[in-house]
Amino acid sequence: MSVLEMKGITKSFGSVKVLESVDLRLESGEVLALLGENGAGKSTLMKILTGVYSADAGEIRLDGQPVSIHQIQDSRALGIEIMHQELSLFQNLSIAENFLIGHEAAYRTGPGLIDYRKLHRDVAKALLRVGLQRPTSTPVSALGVGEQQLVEIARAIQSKVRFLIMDEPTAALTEVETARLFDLIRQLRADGVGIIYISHRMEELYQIADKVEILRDGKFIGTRSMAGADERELIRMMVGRDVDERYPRRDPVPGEMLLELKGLTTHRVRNIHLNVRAGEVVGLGGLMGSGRTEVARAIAGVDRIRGGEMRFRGQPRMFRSPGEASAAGVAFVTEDRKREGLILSFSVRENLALPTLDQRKRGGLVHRARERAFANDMVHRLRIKVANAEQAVGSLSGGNQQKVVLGKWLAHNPDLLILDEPTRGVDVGAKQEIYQLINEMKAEGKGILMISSDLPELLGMCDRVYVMYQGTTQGEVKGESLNEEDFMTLATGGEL
Amino acid sequence: MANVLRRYHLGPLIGFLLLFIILSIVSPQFLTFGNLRNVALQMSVNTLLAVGMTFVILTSGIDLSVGSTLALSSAIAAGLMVGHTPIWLAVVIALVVGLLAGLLNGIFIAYARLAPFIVTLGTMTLFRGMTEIYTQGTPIFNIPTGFSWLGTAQLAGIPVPVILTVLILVAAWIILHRSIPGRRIYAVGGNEQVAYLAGVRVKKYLLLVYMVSGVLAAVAGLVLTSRLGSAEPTAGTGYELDAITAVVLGGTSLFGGEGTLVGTLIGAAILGVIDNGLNILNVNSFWQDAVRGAIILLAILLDRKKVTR
Amino acid sequence: MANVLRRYHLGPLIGFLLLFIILSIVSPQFLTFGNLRNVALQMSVNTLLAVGMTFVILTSGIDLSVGSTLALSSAIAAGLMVGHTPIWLAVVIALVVGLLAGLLNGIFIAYARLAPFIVTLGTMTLFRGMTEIYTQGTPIFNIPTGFSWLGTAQLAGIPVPVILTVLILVAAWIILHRSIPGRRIYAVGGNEQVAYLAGVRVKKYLLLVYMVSGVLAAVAGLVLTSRLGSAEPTAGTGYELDAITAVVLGGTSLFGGEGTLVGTLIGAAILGVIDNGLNILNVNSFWQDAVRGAIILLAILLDRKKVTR
Amino acid sequence: GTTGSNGNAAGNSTGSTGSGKTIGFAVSTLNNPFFVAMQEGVKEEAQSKGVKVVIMNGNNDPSTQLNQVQDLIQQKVSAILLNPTDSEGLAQAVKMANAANIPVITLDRSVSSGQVSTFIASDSVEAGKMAADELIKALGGKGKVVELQGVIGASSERDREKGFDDEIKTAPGIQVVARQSADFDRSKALNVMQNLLQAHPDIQGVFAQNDEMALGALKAIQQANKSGIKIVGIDGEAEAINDVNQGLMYADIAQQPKEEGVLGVDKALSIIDGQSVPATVPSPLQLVEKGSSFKGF
Ligand SMILES: Nc1ncnc2c1ncn2[C@@H]1O[C@H](COP(=O)(O)OP(=O)(O)OP(=O)(O)O)[C@@H](O)[C@H]1O
Ligand SMILES: Nc1ncnc2c1ncn2[C@@H]1O[C@H](COP(=O)(O)OP(=O)(O)OP(=O)(O)O)[C@@H](O)[C@H]1O
Ligand SMILES: [Mg+2]
Ligand SMILES: [Mg+2]
Repeated sequence: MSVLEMKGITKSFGSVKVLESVDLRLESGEVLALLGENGAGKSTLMKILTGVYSADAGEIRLDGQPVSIHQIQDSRALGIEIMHQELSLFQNLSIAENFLIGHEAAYRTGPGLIDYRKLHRDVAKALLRVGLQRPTSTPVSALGVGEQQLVEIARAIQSKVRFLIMDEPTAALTEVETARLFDLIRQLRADGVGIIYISHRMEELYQIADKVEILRDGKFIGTRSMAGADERELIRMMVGRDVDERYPRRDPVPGEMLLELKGLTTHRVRNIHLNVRAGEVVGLGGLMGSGRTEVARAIAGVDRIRGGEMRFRGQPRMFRSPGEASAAGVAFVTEDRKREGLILSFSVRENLALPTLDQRKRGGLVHRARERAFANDMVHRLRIKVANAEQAVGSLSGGNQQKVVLGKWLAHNPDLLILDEPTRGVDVGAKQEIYQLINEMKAEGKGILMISSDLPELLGMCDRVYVMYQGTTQGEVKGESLNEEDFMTLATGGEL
Repeated sequence: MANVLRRYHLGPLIGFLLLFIILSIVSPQFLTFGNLRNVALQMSVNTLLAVGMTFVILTSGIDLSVGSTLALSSAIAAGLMVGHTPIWLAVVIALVVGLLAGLLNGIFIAYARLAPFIVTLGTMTLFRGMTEIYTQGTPIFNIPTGFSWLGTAQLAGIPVPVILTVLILVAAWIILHRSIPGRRIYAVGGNEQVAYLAGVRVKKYLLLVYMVSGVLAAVAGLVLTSRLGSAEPTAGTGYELDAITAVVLGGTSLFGGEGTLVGTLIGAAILGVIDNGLNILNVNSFWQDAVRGAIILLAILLDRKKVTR
Repeated sequence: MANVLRRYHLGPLIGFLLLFIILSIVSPQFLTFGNLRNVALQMSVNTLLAVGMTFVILTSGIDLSVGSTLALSSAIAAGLMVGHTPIWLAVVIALVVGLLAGLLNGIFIAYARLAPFIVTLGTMTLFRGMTEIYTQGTPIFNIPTGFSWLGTAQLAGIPVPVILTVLILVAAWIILHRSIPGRRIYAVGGNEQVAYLAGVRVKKYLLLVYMVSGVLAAVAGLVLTSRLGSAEPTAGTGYELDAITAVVLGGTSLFGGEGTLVGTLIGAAILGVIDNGLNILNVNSFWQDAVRGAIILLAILLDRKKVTR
Repeated sequence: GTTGSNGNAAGNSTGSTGSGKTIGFAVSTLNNPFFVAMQEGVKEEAQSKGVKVVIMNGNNDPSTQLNQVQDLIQQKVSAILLNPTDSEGLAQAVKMANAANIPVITLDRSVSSGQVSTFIASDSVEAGKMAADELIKALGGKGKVVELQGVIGASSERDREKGFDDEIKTAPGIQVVARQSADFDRSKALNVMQNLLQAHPDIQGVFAQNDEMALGALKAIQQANKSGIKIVGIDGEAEAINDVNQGLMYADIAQQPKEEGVLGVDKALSIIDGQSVPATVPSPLQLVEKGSSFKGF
């Protein structure tokens, strides 16, 4: 039975104070949820706990004794493991080698050589625990985002860990994997591991957390026992105001047929049937790896269509590049913001302006004043938490980065908006704002195709949902059957 | 803070100013109009190459073939002029040769998706070989005197190559820092995948930057040929390294997406001033390389900032 | 499929085999034991440099200073031997010089966080200058004959430099592909930030790869000096480009994290065979560069795959 | 150190008036012992005559050298000793010096236009011719030879090749079986020669366009355990002279670079003093064969 405590932690980046005298207390065998808006300082606090950053002030105690954690090796020596919010896998290495780096001691043989046999055996076991069926020598670059998330989970729990920090582990996971993860967490808790769990999905906290600690603007707001905590109160503590109605779905006013896929086939998906009308929000769901992203990529001209038919506004059309799709009025908000959504060396303004440069030109030149005004407006509209629009996008918190990705496509004012995991890592307040935006677009008569692994969100926001199973559309849930049971039946290969 | 430093190129600028001040103090000849005009003139060829190189490096590419492109295009121009082709036509043909050289690089890199380093290393050797074949290893001289205007005339006391370089710098600056294609070039360099998904025609821009680099190499070749009054088969050997050095000294990242033309100009100026200074101070030849290397290391230490790479 | 191609280096290998077969057909002298032994011997210096360069490039770095390090360390060794220092001691001192040269690069790159390209460009010039000062621009000859064993002797018909190169290749292969430090080098090259978060001491490994490169440059210098029987102040000029070419031809990405030593060996072999073939076919000197450039371009076209860069 | 004192020296003398005149020496490269020796001659003679000399190394690049001559003109030196990197490219530099009324003396190689006060050199075409004569003599007018070329396009490469090729044709029994470039570089010559020995195991003679390559070729021949192959080089490097005397090389066509440097300073002082000098001052080539007492540089 041990207690890990952080006391009076303060941290600034340059002149920006990110944490101000924050406390935290974690006991063995409990799950502590850390709740806060995007940019509240959750990840920063965890990085301080694990020695990635050093605090400007404050101390860390283990069982009452001050400990010094100044580098990653220090926290690891104390048995503290972390799964970072941003995927931290080596794309150039295999799954097994990703397990090796950072845990070499266990696989050392002879003078610094690697015991590959033991490594692959252990890794195979760990993958089994999280339910990932992939050979251990698979290069990570060949894995989908969700699968990578599973690899990270498996990696974090493999070693003898006393305290485990999970920074948004479920952001890219669907129900099935999330349920399996929660089983794992319960098992670890029973084994006496203390767990800090960060997530923006409120309902998860009720399922898994014992206690919750709330941060706002880098300040400690309070802790509550999860049992019996009032969701409205938690949200108010977190955002400082009331946030109503979780899923503010509006009734659709379906208009013109925008998009029709008839038997669409690419190298990863086959025989896709779906359609989207103006003025409705259509969902695309399914388990991880069922091919949802691939369908979106095919529509948006990223992947080549190999068979079947696609009609856009009634005309047969296939886009040969994202540029062509965007010119025709299709916007594609990608799921992996680091790899596909943001140029990290660009400022927030430059990222926001990228797909719509042609809308603000003077001659061939960028109309700078209009671009600035546009960027400020977008920052304001999406409540992106930045000092100003010139800030480098790489220094934003995860959720705020996601808003920038969304913002750059909203500006495009498309007829058809494809959203792949648009609220991944976004806090409740901001989610509401995104939902409002979706509804506004819907009211303006746009068609929206939304992919989400957050099932309540998908069912709550969409007028109807296509469900995918193993690379094809298995069926559609709408009206009466727009519920979890029917969805899961289709998603696992059953028929309605 | 780091941002301010970067925005105003304080790192490279401090290095340059320090060098400048030291030279002004230790050598009475350094800070004279005539000498500074010389430095500017001598910098012009490298600056022209470095401007093109900046475009390329911003896309995370590299162009090792500029020295050979320079030699090939100017040899052809000189050969034509000696063969009584009108000067203007020979100049245009040289520019077209530069453009085609860049196009070849660009096709390999943008469409065949091959690594810029190795592609341009191959074309560097290929173009050099073509120059050797064309010239049969002999310099081409007796170029019509009319052509010497470009390299040797002055307007209002300023050498024509310097004026030309400044004009090209300004045009390139507007394109890179103020125009839409410029922004897209930065985007391609920042993250090709993201740029592509945002509708940027990545291949087109990759092609473009190598063509810019090729044309500017031809311009540099014409200036050099006009200054020398002859075209040498070995002209431009090793110039690619000087151009890259100027770009990187100016703070542009070899990994693309970050850097400015002002930085490149400062980088080229540092190199120009080092060479001029070593000469007018009459530093022992055996010591020059060591001193030059040490100054480059000092200059980048002054510009110490988070990984440029 | 692409994976298989990459795993077994089919791209570069096909290029190499094609060259090999063509040369065997067009030249009766090519496919003789004596000639192949020559090719292996002549490849050894570049292969040694390319092995070190592979370590560096895997971390997404580059080492332009190897040619100068080679010259400096061998000039010092030769100078000492001529001054009656025991051969073994001179050899050890040369290796230490190489190590220190690498250490200097490594400190600038790992600790001062400066861009490898520009750092090693600076030290390339610096070390060359130091060599010029040390030798006063004149070759050092009359090296004790005992030292010639390293470069000219044969064991069982195989030249000692070839045996040495093979031994070093095997050792380097074990380190890179089978050992923990090797995997960490790949990790650093794949993503420095992630490596850091995983607890890899990034700086230590950056330092390490430049030291490996420096020491191997010294080994290459000793081999060259022993073969020539003299140390030249200009030795190794331009060798960095050959070494980088071998590495990149072998499929290693200049962006780090991807590549293998077997690829590097194939790359070095392609270069070695090109030079040998051009000589024994007595290709006209004016045409050699053009042919060499074209072959490099063809070789990479054969290895066409998704952006190596 | 050396750098500092040089800096001060240059800083103290403005213009070229007073007792100590300043002359400029623009040397094509110092990467080659030949030009290092020429520099030695210039330095030593200048010191003994009490003049200051500013030395600039053109690194074999015409435009670098053009820049350096401009810098010398800028410094208003009293005379310029120019060892041009290239005959055509540096004509422009000479014209600029002419315009600034600074006399130019060319060393070892001249320029194709512009006014040169005097040209001090040994003739590269002649050197090639002499090398050919030596090989013809060595082989008795019959046999296979190879030619190792310098940097393709360099003027010394062209001139030496021209002299050699024209002369070797006079011996119909001699066949030049290969011409390959080794860039004037010793280690390249070693490799190239090894390759050529594979292709032509029966060659009897080697003409190397400079001594560095001759020495590299010698190593290749020794390491192939061949004997009796006659090597002729050009330059007069001490190491090569030594090898000639030991019978390892057949002959060397020696130039006298140090002498050229000395002559250059002397003629420059004459011109500054208003004396007239001949348009060309020969620096004789020296044929070095076994047993000669000639000392190289
Ligand atoms: N390296 C950095 N440099 C500058 N500012 C930073 C840096 N890292 C984080 N910040 C800033 O610190 C604040 C807190 O960021 P942090 O990542 O801790 O938020 P978070 O609570 O984890 O948010 P999210 O829920 O979006 O992940 C943000 O305003 C962010 O912009
Ligand atoms: N580069 C790749 N190489 C091999 N397989 C891949 C690659 N990218 C994706 N896949 C596989 O293609 C299938 C569908 O892709 P993807 O995982 O993106 O679908 P998804 O339904 O959008 O799931 P996710 O929740 O991961 O976004 C998955 O099995 C995935 O592992
Ligand atoms: Mg976070
Ligand atoms: Mg997906």
